[in-house]
Amino acid sequence: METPEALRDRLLARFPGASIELVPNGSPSAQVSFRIGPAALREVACFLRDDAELALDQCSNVTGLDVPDREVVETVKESQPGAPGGPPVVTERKQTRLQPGHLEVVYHLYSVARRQGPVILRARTGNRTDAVTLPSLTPVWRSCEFQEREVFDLFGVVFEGHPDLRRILMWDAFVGHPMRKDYVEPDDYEWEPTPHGDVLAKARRHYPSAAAPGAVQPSP
Amino acid sequence: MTTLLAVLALICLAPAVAAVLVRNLIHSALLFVLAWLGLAAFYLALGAEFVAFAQALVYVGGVSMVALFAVLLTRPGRTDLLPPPSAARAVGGLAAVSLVASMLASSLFWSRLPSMEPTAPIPLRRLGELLAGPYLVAVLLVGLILTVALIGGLLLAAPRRPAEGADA
Amino acid sequence: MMLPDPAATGLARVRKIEGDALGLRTPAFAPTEGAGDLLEVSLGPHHPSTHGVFRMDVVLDGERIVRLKPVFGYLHRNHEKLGEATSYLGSMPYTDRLDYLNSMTNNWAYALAVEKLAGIPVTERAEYVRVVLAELSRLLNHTCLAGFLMQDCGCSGTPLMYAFREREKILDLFESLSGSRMMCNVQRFGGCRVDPSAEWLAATRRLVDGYGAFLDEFEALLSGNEIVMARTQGVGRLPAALAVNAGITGPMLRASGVGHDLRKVDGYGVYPRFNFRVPIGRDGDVYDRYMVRMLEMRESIAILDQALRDLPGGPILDPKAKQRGLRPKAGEAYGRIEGPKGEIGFFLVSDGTGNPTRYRVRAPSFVNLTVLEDLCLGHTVADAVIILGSIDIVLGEVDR
Amino acid sequence: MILAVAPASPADAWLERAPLLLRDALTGWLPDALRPWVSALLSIAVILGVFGLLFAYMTLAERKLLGRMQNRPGPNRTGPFGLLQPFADAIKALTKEDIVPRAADRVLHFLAPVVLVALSLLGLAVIPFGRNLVAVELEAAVLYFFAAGAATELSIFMAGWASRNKYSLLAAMRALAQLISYEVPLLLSVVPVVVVAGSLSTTGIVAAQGGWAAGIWPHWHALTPWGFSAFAVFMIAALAESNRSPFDLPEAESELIAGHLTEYSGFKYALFFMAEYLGMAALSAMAVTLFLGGWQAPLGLLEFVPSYAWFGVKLLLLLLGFIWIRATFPRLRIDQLTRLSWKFLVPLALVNLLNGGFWAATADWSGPAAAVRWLVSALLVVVPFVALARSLAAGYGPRTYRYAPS
Amino acid sequence: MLGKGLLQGLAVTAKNLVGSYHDPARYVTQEYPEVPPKLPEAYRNFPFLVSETADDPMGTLRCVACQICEKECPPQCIYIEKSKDKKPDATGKPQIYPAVFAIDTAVCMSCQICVEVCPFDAIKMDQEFAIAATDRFGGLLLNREQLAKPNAYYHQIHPTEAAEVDARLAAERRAAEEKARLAAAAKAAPKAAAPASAAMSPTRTAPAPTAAVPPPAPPPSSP
Repeated sequence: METPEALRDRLLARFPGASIELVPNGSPSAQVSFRIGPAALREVACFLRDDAELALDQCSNVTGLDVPDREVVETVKESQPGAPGGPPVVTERKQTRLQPGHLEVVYHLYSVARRQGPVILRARTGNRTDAVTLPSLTPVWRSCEFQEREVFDLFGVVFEGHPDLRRILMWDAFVGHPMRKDYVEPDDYEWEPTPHGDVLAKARRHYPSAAAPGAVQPSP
Repeated sequence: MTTLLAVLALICLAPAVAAVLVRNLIHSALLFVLAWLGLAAFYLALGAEFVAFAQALVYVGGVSMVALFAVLLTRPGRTDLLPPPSAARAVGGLAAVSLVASMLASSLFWSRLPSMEPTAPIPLRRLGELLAGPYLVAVLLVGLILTVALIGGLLLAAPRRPAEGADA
Repeated sequence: MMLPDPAATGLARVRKIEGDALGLRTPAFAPTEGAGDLLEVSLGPHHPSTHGVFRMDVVLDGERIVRLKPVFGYLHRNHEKLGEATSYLGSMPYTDRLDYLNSMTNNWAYALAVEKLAGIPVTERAEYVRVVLAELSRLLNHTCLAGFLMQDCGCSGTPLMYAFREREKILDLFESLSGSRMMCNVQRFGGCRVDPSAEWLAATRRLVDGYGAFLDEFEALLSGNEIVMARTQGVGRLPAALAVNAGITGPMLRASGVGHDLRKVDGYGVYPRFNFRVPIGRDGDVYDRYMVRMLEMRESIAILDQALRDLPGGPILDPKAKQRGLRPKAGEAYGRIEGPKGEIGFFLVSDGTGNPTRYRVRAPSFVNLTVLEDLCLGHTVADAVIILGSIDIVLGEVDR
Repeated sequence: MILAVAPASPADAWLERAPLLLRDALTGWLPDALRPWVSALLSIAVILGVFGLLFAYMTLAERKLLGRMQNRPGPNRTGPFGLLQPFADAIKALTKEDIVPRAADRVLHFLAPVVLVALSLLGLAVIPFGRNLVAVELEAAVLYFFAAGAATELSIFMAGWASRNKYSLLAAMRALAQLISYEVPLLLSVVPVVVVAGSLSTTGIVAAQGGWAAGIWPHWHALTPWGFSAFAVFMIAALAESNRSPFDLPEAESELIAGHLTEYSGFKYALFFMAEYLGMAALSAMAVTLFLGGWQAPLGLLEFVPSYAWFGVKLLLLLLGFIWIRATFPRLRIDQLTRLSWKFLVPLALVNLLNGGFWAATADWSGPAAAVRWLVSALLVVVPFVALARSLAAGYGPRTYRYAPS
Repeated sequence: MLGKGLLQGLAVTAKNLVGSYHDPARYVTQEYPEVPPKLPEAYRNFPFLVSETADDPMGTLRCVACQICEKECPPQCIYIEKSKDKKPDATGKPQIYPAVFAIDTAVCMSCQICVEVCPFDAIKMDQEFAIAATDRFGGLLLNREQLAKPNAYYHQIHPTEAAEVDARLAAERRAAEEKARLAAAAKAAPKAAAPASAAMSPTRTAPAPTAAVPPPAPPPSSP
């Protein structure tokens, strides 16, 4: 199997317009992935599947990732004009910048025919609120049908071109996407009040009987 | 003996009349079955065991099924059949009465009534030889008619869903 | 003896998916004109033959299925969010609850993924013990499947009881090793938590020696049985191209004629040291899936023989290997093994803290269900039940 | 074994005449006019008692044998070895609430199980349990038996229709299709027996099977080639008629729901259950009468054993066969089931009709001619069987599997 | 020939029917209440706290409320509150003890992670599986008193494992005393050099304030 860099250059040669970049992987597994712009995603996927040398005919795994907004603290160097004729005074100022988060979908592709892989594709959505559509790869690999529905159900990524995009694990009337980092559990969610710690506090609010004498009172 | 036959006659007539009057079609089909059983009882009373059991086997076993299936499959699903206008009912009633009267008259006056006493029952083996001997042609004819009816039924049912192939 | 080939009956409905280059959608079946009323039936979620809380919304045209939508999620515990809220070691007992028939292979897949993520070496003895435990779990799973499948075909419990009689022996082995029959929680990062004793290995040797006889008796009862052949041959045929494209893995893929077995393809653990064969089918119908699993069990017995014969000494777990406070460097890894139901994989993304930021389980039952509708279209309800049985799903893994 | 001086003929051995002596003792003091009525009532009571108990302990035997075949004990908690289990089940059935759906047609809903049980009991009237132990001596007894049996479809239709539930009506239709499909081979397989025995009365047929060729080979119909084929067809059809194992489609879990019995609970459900077992026992009793020589002893030497004992042994063996088959075979699909009847059993029974006719025509062949007679009869069975089997099982068979190139 | 497979099947069930009467391998039912199940030694169910002696369980609990198990327990079903005062443990060293130690057996899945991570062998897995309670909240929440069981009981249910643990603890205790004695000797030596006018007479095992016994390095995994 050719090295990731060689594959990226081949892809760039093949699809000049598309934005294809390598994403390094810090862990010893060294499974490098390719971030591909949503526009050319389906063409690149079809190419990877039909290319004789790669023959990636099995999309084994489709995963959703939620990268939330992040406070990035940067030290900004500013130079004010110092004393006249003297060197400018360089001051460092900490500035917090909000890096907007995004939703990401990771495809692990393998070749059953040539027994090689994985080639990992990543696609990012615009942001986490309104621009959350990505092209669906179900027409290319049918194995993505249920897995993309699960990413839609738990993360909220809308797959354009999916034959049957509905919630798959949650019931249809469910509101929200539970796997997002900022998902807040509904408060009156029916659960088993175990009498200790914060669960006990929550239990007291909703199940006064749970704080009955039988339950253990945390010592004062 | 005659009291027995009178009772059996009632057993035949009562369900038949009820079958006509009752509103639910399925109930009337089932009441017919009772009427046929009454007929079988008649044959038994007259000592013709073979005919009685044949009647029970064929009619209660087979024909009742055909009647019920027919009722189920053809009924457009409306159970509340509107009573026909009174004029039509009168004409219908008149026709029925005249038909029954004419049949009764012919059998009572013109042909000699057989004696009421049951004749010695024909032994079964003799009955078999009769059927296989002189009446063989009649038996084969009846068989032929039934087969034709069977195939006709199949052809009628088949075209509606040719694509079904060898469906049950 | 069988319905004529469903496609040839003129009942055709092509479910259009635009842009489908390969046209891999098998022609589904449209209700014929004048088909009379279609009967909407939902089988499950507590239907006796759906292997757990699983529902199939079926539209029947007379006897024939023209649409089948699987509905599940009744057992969804959001296993992956739990993974993010628990430490790496803490997630290990949760993996027992994924495919609750094979906790050994679930643990191994998770351990393999973490070892790949953090680059932890595995001791030699542990690799062999993992192979022994995984193959025992494969025997257990395929035996159970054969029992459940024949129960769906209508045998009143006999094959199921024979299967469970053998399963009990394997569960006793797991219990005497790990302390629990089904929730074993045995694998650790770099080895196993417990070291099998000599009498445990002797007991395993006895089980393996006796297993061939059980398989022969089971096959004598069922494989040659004309009614079983009539009910399962030609039912739920899965073409090889669709199988690969739909990401089907495990015995279901091999029954369609594709010889893809991760033990040979990836060669993880010490599998390359054993010689065993990978049985493949020809038609990819329910009978092939049943027979491929029976043959696979015989191969597992061969592997167990070799693994038990040359099980090395040495430590089962490197004492210095970090379990509790494991903090792998930031990065991601996807590790997968050949579980009894197919490729079970874990995709872990770590940001250097004690908890993974993303803990994704690639469950074989979940992906294998993608083609359930394609297999069932044109068949009767009784066939759909058997086809579902032959896919071998466990709802703990499907719903996570 | 000290055997009192062998009685002149087995007929008047003390044990043999015991039931008749008992009857005469009970009805002896009655005025003559009443005697036939009371003895009729007595025989009804005996039949109900014997077959009622047989039903009770058949359910227990089924669960115990099924258990033992599956390496488990079966019920053994109620009474010693579970012997009180049937009564426990009866009490449970009686105390269970009997729910009748509101929209149900109450009359038919109640009538269906009653009719079914009545009909399956009617058939037992003509079965000769012992040398002269037959409740009703009829000349056309076989026809009577099947006339009574034919009406069971009616009650299944009533059950399906009266429940006012779309699925149970659908399931009733399938059950009817199965019953009607298997009524034909059932009757056809009986005709050669009547042709050979030359009479429709059950006692006549059992008498025709008396005697032993060369002292050891009884003249039972099942031991002749055509008789064995007819017996096999009869038993397969009997399995289907009483909804037993490979054909228990109506109660299959993989079906939509519990067939036409969905809306039944409590005692009515138990009645259906009882009717199934009585139907099975009646058909087995008729099979014993027609093919296994009724109450005839298998060997001349064994004549000292009373005739009704032989009948009981044969009946039990057949019923255990039913259970054995239930423990082993999976279920056939509805279309395979009807195809098996119309494309395998009916043709086989028709050819067997010819075979029976040939057997009856050549009754007087002896010596080498008898051997030829047996050979021809055997051929008339084997050849159609192989031909039909090949066409039935076309496209099925064990497969050989290859291994992936590693 | 059609039917050969069916006859083979019948033969198998017949063999099992006959076998179930004489061959124990074909009659596997153990009738539970009458026949007690023989549990393997490694069998584990809910955890219990180990106390050195049976007569004073609260006094001799091995647990030092270090709360490692509370943090590591996947379903978070252990609830510990440290005591304010200290009490001497088996080796005589004053240690904190848990004022409240509750395990919610409704949540616990007996995965024995707590046993694995406990550095003091204070919590082990029990073998008692027939547990019933009438109340879902209080009834299944076992507090300290209900959880504590003597070491003798531990020896009874997990003999080999208990033996290993005791051997290791004894070795550690010996090492601790050895170090304490050495420290005492080292402290006593310079005094011996100086005129022996110090008032303090060395007590038998004076608490060694300086060379405090380093808390034993947490052994990562005990079987």
